Amino acid sequence: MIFNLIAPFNTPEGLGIWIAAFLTLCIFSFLYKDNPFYKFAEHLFVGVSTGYYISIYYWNTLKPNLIDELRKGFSALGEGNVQKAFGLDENGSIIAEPHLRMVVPLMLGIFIFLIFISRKNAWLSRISFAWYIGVASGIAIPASMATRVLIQAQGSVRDFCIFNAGCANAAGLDPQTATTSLWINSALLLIGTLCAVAYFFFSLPSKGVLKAMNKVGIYFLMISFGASFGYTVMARISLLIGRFQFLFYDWLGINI
Amino acid sequence: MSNRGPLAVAFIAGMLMIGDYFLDWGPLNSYAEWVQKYYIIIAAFAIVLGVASLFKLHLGKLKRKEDGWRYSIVTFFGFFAMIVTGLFMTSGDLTGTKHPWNAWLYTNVQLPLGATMFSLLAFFIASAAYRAFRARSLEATLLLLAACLVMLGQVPILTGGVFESLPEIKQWILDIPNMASKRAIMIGVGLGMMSTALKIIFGIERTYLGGSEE
Amino acid sequence: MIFNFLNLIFQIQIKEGKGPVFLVLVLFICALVFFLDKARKGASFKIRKIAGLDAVNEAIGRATEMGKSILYTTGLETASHIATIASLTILSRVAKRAARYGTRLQVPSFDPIVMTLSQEIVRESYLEEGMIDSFRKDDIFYLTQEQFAYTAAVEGVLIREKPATVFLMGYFYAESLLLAETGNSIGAIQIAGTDAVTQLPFFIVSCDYTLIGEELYAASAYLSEDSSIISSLKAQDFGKALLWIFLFIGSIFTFFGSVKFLSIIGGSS
Amino acid sequence: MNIWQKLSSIDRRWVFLAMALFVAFPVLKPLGLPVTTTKEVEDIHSFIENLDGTKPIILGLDFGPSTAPELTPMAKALIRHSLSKGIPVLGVSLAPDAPGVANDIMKWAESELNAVMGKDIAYLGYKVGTLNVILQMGQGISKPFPKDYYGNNTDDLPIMEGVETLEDCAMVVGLEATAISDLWIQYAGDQMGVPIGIGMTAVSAPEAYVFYQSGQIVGLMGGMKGAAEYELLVNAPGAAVQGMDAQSLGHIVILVFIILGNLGYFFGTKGQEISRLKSLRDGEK
Repeated sequence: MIFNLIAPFNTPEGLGIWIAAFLTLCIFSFLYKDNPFYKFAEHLFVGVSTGYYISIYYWNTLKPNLIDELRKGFSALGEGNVQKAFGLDENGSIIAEPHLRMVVPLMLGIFIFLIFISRKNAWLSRISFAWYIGVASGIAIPASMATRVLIQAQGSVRDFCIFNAGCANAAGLDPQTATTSLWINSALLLIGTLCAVAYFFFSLPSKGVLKAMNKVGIYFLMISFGASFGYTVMARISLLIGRFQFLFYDWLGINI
Repeated sequence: MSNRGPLAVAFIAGMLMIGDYFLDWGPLNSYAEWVQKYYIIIAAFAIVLGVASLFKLHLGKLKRKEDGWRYSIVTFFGFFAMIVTGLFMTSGDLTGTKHPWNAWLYTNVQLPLGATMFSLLAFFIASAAYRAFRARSLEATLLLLAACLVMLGQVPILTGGVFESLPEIKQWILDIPNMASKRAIMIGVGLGMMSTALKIIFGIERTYLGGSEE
Repeated sequence: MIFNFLNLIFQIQIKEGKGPVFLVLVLFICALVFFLDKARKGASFKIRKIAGLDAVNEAIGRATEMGKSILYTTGLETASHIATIASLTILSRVAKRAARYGTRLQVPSFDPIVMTLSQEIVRESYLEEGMIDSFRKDDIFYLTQEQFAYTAAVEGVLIREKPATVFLMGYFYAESLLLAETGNSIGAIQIAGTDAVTQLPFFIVSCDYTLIGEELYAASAYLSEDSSIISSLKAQDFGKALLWIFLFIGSIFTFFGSVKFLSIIGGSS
Repeated sequence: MNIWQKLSSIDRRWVFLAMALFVAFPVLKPLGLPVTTTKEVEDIHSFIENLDGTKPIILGLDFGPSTAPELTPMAKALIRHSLSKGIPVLGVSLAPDAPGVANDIMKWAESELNAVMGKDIAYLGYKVGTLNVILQMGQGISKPFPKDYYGNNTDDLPIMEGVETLEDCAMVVGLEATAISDLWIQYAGDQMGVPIGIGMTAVSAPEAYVFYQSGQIVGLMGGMKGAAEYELLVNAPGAAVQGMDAQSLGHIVILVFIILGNLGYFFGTKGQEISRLKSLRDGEK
């Protein structure tokens, strides 16, 4: 282990490392207890990140998608090319950049400020929110059906194909891998899934078979939570290692 | 009944997206794609509401000289440093987050703060494991055992003999019981999400719109 | 004109491979409408106990007794995430209780739209309880949209204000454990609910009650005390029952090598 | 309070301290604990090993600083491997917080591996629209990325010679912190037929495992362990291999505390612990 120079103070990079190291230690100090250093870092973080997101929103969303589009739209309008100004072809289909169509999101954007000015206009801001949430819900309905419900169910059923050569080929599975232990595992997987689904029945009285399944379902859930917890430990320690590597190598300049 | 307008809007917006998902019809698809792409502009505008709230909070603290009002100055300092370098300064072609000063602030202030907060999880996951993983009941014991076996399977701490099969045991727990309950949770979440979203579109669930008074 | 219209109708086709999803969705909507209709006609539905839900009122009561505040976070997603909407519905119920008891309710927000919606919802709840004068709009405040800056600030609030009760409802990412452990260290009663599968274990170990996945949505329906909303739980159960049968029978079919069944469900490669 | 009760209620700050010491120590002084390689990682390695020609590899650098400790070593080991085979690497980012980290990796490759920017390696920067970007890249890589991160015309870069679309690339290796991997697999892989390799954070890796099993991806690297394995496969142990020592000790600390807690629970406080809420409920009645 060789101790090199601590990061130099007088270059922008070096100064940056010093500041980063100081802030790193400020946050770590929270582990002992709340203190002025943590408070300082916390408040700085809130301010800096809010500012950062504003500039991201401006450069990545507002400027290219709204301001530039509107500018192009108006210049096309100035040339008298109305269709081009709205980015439509003669049938009204969308062909190109939206240009002046961006007036619609602009309006919706402006609506949400109205709640600010007067409660009388609050219903206009609600139109924006309703649009925003309506679009999100519309996307979510088929998507959650397809990716969460059906794919999971399909995957579960498909697992059993492996025990039949014809079906396995159709499903793109290798029937050679079907062994007794896989048989047991697949059965266990199915039972586990069925029992855990049974845990989420809300309107049926928990009696008899359902109650027993409920119980097994909870066991499966608990094993799964324990497993994910244990599995995540590694990722979290990785992050800590990352910080230590920064402090030791980049800041203190320790070479190993 | 001023919520009728917004509810109609939510319905139309939702149906548009559902239609786009299922139907193969050029005009509908292209409009839906456009809507999807640009409705984030509403979010970009909304950040102004957020900033206004943040200013109000901290200006209030400054004005009333509340406990810790000095920290509000720190927040403003960070905010304006990022805004000035990110929005108003240009260096050649480089603007925004590519501006060297803004990038410097990002790399040396925001990034280490975020990474260190994230790394606190290593400590908290340890303290949570210590406190919660006690064999109090059958459920708790299963939780505890699964966690320990998976941890042992992750890193080569115990080797030789029986312990050689720990990685396999870990993989089995992840592949079979873990997969089973994940599937069940996903199916449940999917149904819950879908029915909530349907209630929103059909206007049955309207709490999110708040009051309807003028 | 009519001809044009018909022509248009026949041009529109269901996208390839979306057929099954469409059918199931239609089936689900039918179930939803059926149970909704029953609810409108006055049928009431029995819902099983959800542990975390019974605790909500007690937890609010505890904060009141101790003279401390309640902290409610709607998660780290925007309003476009359905879990956030479910959380907002629960917030509206919590706010009503808090208003009735005169307990302070703080809502640090991650997303400005969610903040605005929260303000409106809480305001409405106070209004309904006739407590509009004690509504403090500034207690529902925006922090930042950066994940860990938000977490740092909420931890600050937790450790300084020491709320007696903490609600963590909505979608969460890795910060779940940071929030829940800090809340635990100040001795707050914590009720969490999320549909983020990866974060559930952390809430389970650090919170007093956790609404698991679908329970979050069920809770938002249940707490609405509106029978037409609760009826949707019945439709969800119907969906699960169908799936249950599908899983069971489907597995038998594929086990015996029904390639046809496999292709119907779109599982063949 | 007897010793058992003390064991079951150690102040969490002692846990923190133990964690800090035992994770910091191996970072300063590596212990050299063994790391075994797995088939998922070996598969990516041998796929690249068996590539011929000079078609570039697309490296999806879709991760920000928070997951960099896990994914950066993967990127470095992969770049080291493919450059040693004479295969150029073309970096792209579909996650907004990625460019900073990605730029650091490119600079590292320039100085450590003497790679020529624009010829051996190139970085096209970040573009919004994830799926759209992938689909557009299928029509032409320079369509979504007309200029590279450093402002050069993408089509003028020597690395782009004979490379028009995604399909002209040898493979895509996506290093992912989020679900972007699914898009690479479904669209670049399944639809366009480009071989896909995936490196993911330890948390998300199990979700991608099904794609490996189904053969939709060539191989899979999960977390720091996966990165360490790849470092060993290319004979360049680095940050990840070192990190694995700290991982082992960190896991031991947690396991030891769990054991202590349970010892304390069984011999000390057993039966006395009641949930706070329940005791409150009893108190009310």
